[in-house]
Amino acid sequence: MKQKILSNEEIAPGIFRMVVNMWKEAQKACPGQFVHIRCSSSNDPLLRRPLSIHELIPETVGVLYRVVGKGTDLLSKKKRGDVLDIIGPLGCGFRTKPAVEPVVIVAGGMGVAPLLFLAQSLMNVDRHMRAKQALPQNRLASLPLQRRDVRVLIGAKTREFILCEEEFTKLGCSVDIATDDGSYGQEGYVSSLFEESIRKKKAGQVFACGPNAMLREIAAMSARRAVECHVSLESRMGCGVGVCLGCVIKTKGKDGISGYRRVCRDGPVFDAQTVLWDEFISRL
Amino acid sequence: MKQKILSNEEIAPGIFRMVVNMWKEAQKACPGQFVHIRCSSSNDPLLRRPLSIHELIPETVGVLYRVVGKGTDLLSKKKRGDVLDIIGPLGCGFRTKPAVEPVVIVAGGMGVAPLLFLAQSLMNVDRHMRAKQALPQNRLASLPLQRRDVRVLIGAKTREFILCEEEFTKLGCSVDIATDDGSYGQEGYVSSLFEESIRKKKAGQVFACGPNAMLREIAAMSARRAVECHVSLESRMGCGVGVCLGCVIKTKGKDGISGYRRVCRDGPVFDAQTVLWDEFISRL
Amino acid sequence: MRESVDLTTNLAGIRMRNPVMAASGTFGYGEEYASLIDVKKIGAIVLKSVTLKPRDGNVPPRLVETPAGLLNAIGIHNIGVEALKAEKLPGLRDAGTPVIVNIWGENVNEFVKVIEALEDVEGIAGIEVNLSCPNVGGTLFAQDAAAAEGLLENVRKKCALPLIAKLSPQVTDITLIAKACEDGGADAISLINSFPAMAIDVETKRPLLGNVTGGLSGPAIKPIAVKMVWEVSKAVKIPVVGMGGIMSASDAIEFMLAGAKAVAVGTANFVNPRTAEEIVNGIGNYLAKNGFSSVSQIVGVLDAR
Amino acid sequence: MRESVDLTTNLAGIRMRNPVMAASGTFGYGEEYASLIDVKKIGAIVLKSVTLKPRDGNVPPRLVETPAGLLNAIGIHNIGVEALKAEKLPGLRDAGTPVIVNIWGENVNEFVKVIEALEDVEGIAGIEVNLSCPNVGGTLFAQDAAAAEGLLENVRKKCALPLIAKLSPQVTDITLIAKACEDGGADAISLINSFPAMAIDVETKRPLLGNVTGGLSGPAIKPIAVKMVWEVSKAVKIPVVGMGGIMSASDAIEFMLAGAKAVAVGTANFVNPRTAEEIVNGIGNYLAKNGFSSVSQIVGVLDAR
Ligand SMILES: Cc1cc2nc3c(=O)[nH]c(=O)nc-3n(C[C@H](O)[C@H](O)[C@H](O)COP(=O)(O)OP(=O)(O)OC[C@H]3O[C@@H](n4cnc5c(N)ncnc54)[C@H](O)[C@@H]3O)c2cc1C
Ligand SMILES: Cc1cc2nc3c(=O)[nH]c(=O)nc-3n(C[C@H](O)[C@H](O)[C@H](O)COP(=O)(O)OP(=O)(O)OC[C@H]3O[C@@H](n4cnc5c(N)ncnc54)[C@H](O)[C@@H]3O)c2cc1C
Ligand SMILES: Cc1cc2nc3c(=O)[nH]c(=O)nc-3n(C[C@H](O)[C@H](O)[C@H](O)COP(=O)(O)O)c2cc1C
Ligand SMILES: Cc1cc2nc3c(=O)[nH]c(=O)nc-3n(C[C@H](O)[C@H](O)[C@H](O)COP(=O)(O)O)c2cc1C
Ligand code: FES
Ligand code: FES
Repeated sequence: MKQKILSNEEIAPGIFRMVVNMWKEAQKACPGQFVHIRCSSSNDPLLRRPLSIHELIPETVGVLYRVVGKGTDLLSKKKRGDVLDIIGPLGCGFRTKPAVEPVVIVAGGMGVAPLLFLAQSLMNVDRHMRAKQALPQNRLASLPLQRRDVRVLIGAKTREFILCEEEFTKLGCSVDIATDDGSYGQEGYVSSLFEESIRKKKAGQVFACGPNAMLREIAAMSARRAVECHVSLESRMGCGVGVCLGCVIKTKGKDGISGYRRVCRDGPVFDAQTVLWDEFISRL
Repeated sequence: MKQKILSNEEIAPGIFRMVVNMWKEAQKACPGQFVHIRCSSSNDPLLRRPLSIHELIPETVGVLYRVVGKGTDLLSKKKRGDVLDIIGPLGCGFRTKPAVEPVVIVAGGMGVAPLLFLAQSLMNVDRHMRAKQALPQNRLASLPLQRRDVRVLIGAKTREFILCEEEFTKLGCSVDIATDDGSYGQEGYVSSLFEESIRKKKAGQVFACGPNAMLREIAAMSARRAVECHVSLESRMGCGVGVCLGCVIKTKGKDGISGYRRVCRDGPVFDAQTVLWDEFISRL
Repeated sequence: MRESVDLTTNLAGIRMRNPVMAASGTFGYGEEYASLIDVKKIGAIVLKSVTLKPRDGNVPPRLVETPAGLLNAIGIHNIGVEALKAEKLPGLRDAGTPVIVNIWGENVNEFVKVIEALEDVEGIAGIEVNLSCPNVGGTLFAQDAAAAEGLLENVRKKCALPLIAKLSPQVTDITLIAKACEDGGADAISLINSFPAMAIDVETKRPLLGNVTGGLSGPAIKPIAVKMVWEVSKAVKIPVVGMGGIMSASDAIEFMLAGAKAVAVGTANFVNPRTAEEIVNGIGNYLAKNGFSSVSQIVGVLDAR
Repeated sequence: MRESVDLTTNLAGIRMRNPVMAASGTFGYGEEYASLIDVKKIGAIVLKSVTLKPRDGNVPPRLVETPAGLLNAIGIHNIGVEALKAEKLPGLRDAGTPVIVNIWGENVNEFVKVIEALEDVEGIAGIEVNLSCPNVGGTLFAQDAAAAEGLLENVRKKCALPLIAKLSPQVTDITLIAKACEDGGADAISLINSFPAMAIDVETKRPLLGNVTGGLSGPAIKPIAVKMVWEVSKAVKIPVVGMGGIMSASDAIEFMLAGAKAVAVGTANFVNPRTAEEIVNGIGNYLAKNGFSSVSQIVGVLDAR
């Protein structure tokens, strides 16, 4: 579980992209899964930190993170060649359906992190199947892109925090941008972009990640149009593997019965209509 | 108290020499004093670590340390340009007398750390006086060396752990070496070198630093010949400034009354004859 | 040399390959960790506290990290004893390591009903009675010697399996509680459970836990736990299982020198799922290096003159 | 904006510039830190526990570092009350900050004699009664409500100064002890003292402290201390001084939200002698940022629904 860091660069103020050499465990990863990283060998900080898988390029895993506290601060100081203790991939990712179109991806701020991997995967639909069969690992990246209607909506505070636009475009996704201050793309929230988008054309599936308030809006809009929507949620984690029951959120099942589910193991991706948003947001 | 690291190099296996930019507080430092270094900004390790001042070169302080646990391990990973939180100089140093000769300096293993600064200072006797008066700070190093009879005896396990031989020689000290395995200099302990040395010529003052067992021997040999002997001792420290009473060792006064004295403030240098060696060593 | 060291431990009749257990609530039902580690290498698994009926547990957030510690308020979220019997215990029979069921109830009656429900169930090596959960209502048996003794007596009557009483550190004198449990019929004492504690978000001015208070575990509490194990192991004749902040073999050995016949690893599982396995190896190396042939030789040999 | 914030705190008659005190045993007599910091910026200094006769303290080693904690067994090493009066208190009159004398005795009689010796001595703003040193023999008053109340009553009779009772966390229910002290006549409660604990050197198989056991302080115990302050401040009417692991303004504010009218900084002084000063500034900034005009406005406002 010791993995070597290949690069760790600040790509926007306080935001880092780190690539680690990690393949044996990671090659079967699904978009929406996360890795659980030990940021220090001391007892403070004690726990691992969960970060979504941002990119899966043969032999390596990329993560995208913002420095918010001591764990991520320690991470940001790691250098190429340093070794990290990483567990994963963990959790259940986005449940994509091959034939449904268009796919709308909504990213708010750091929410872009798991969604690039999702887009990569959508555009190489059967990438994993093929990988398991014939193709040598190091040729996975060169798989041809699919032509799918994938629309990516990215929102952030200001222009400098709009991340991965180019990467999505290169994959063949259409990309629309909103910034709170209008410094780039449309002025306002990404949820307005989403509203417009589904008004114009009903989405097949929606995948979203970002601030909770945004996710709740996207969930509500999707519900109004009866579009399937999956969101990736965050919660404070202990074990990351499902044993401590520390990361739970309250959800309701299709049968209407509510109960706690584990973000680390039953999630982090949930069907947006099963999340009890009021309860979830008030408790954070 | 934030000081910038100028260099931090491994000079022997597991042994590092670190130089920090630190002058305002350090320029009045005396040999035998130490600095108290915070090795991590996290709560683990929590306490500062004491390291003797090894060299005082204008504008900078050098320390020499061995990696033994998590504090020194963290230190060893610091790089040029990193900033350290350092308090000091602290404690009472070696009480040198201007006219007494020869001065015998006995260093066992890492014990060499405070003793190089001592030799530098002995060879520039009135360095500090002059510094306070007229000389600009950046010319202190160029002060002429004194001609004094300073004999340095260095002992270590093997050749690679004999440190600073050249530095002492350059200062004009005579240097004799002993290694446990005979890989360099005389085979055996440095205390044998000392025994020979004082047999040949009674020392004026003796200054020693090293393992406790060695110090106790040097102290006993000095006592037998009624030579004044000062030793630099170690003990686990809390505050480093004399308030917590955590670092005490039992000593006896000239009046025969024994009591606890603080290694951090009353020491770390003690008159060897005041140390209750049995008690000191048994409690470590 | 390493081969000749005997790690087997008989804890009040529970025969373990080695003295390193997984602590209740930190190892689930073993299955989640099965992909990450070899469960067979661990001395025993203590399951998450089980209650008569399924329990939902406390309102989130349930965890806060603190300096060298973890504050939790799970609130005995569990599937209930019937589901445990139906869904978990059968699979655990092949775990290859003894399984200890940890039970909790709001009152004596509930404890007794849980133990009755477990009667004659196969694949249980022992019962741990949780007298000390800091995160739920009900009597805190571990804070009252008479209540503790009474509870143990009642459970004892219904239980032929080795019975371990798990204590709370939040007491004036833990030896009194331990002795009461011994008198009540416990075959072993395990300590410590997490320490009642809390943390506050200064920006929202609200507690960081949904349940307001929780239990502190992890390295932060280790020195407190070691002292209690030392005191209790001198006060009772039954064996002691030590836990609280064990992260390494050296930590585990501290507890054993202090008098623990076995140790349990809790929070450390989250930090490094291999901790227990690594500790087993580390203890073996320590024994070999120091010339011991059996792990029992270091139990309680602390030289505290 | 920052200027308009009122930090002054009246702690049971002790008028302080701000609510941040230096904890007993961690700040000496103020003189050692005088060269490193500006003592005037601190709300008050609590001196090292003083006893009737000088005390040598415990056999070294007296300190061990633990994860995010410090274990100490100083053993009330002090110069005795007469030397305190002759050598220290006169100089402290010019310290520019209130000086609180912390007293300890092996029994009620000794406590009373110390307080008598301090009668009419100038330059003392208040008395802290240490009911809770984990490192010495004698009665642990803080573990017995009746003993605590009796001690406070006896000291109260001889003492016209504000009287602070300092409690131990090693009790089943700290609110009972706090109430007993209030009934005994204490004007304030301070908590927590360090937590009884120990650490073992696995190589030598001996305790790492000369005294075998010691008291745990530092960030490790903060969540325990916050909870106790919260409980005690709800249980008594007199003000509470909170301490235990305070390293930063945010830590101090946690204690105040939980109900502490003032806070004390202990172990953190060793880590960073400027801690108390920095906390004073940090509290000021927090109040200004959050629109409070006076520090008293945040005391006990934790929203713990
Ligand atoms: C499944 C999952 C995937 C995530 N993916 C990403 C990602 O790709 N990029 C990214 O920048 N961030 C991501 N996060 C959030 C990230 O884990 C936190 O920002 C990080 O743990 C903060 O740690 P810290 O030590 O820097 O902050 P601190 O504030 O010091 O952390 C204190 C404690 O709070 C917890 N914590 C704080 N914020 C969060 C949070 N938002 N979610 C969960 N725990 C938190 C920490 O684990 C720690 O226990 C993800 C969270 C989850 C649950
Ligand atoms: C006045 C003084 C001057 C010193 N000068 C030097 C020097 O110039 N070069 C050098 O290599 N070492 C020196 N030492 C020893 C050095 O302080 C320790 O090696 C260091 O603190 C170990 O820290 P650690 O975290 O790496 O080890 P750990 O073993 O993790 O430390 C654990 C705890 O023990 C304490 N500790 C461990 N060993 C010692 C020790 N020998 N003395 C005091 N406390 C100890 C630490 O402070 C810490 O609290 C000096 C000690 C003192 C008291
Ligand atoms: C998340 C979590 C859940 C726990 N749940 C239980 C439980 O259900 N029953 C129990 O007896 N102890 C429970 N404990 C306590 C542990 O078994 C253990 O006694 C305590 O955490 C101290 O050990 P540690 O410091 O190694 O974690 C739990 C601890 C944690 C951290
Ligand atoms: C080295 C040391 C010495 C102490 N001496 C005393 C003392 O003499 N009297 C006392 O009442 N408390 C004493 N204490 C306890 C502190 O005042 C404080 O209550 C405790 O350390 C918790 O606070 P902290 O975590 O901020 O250190 C001492 C603490 C330490 C670390
Ligand atoms: S983090 Fe432990 S169950 Fe999810
Ligand atoms: S280290 Fe505190 S008195 Fe010496």
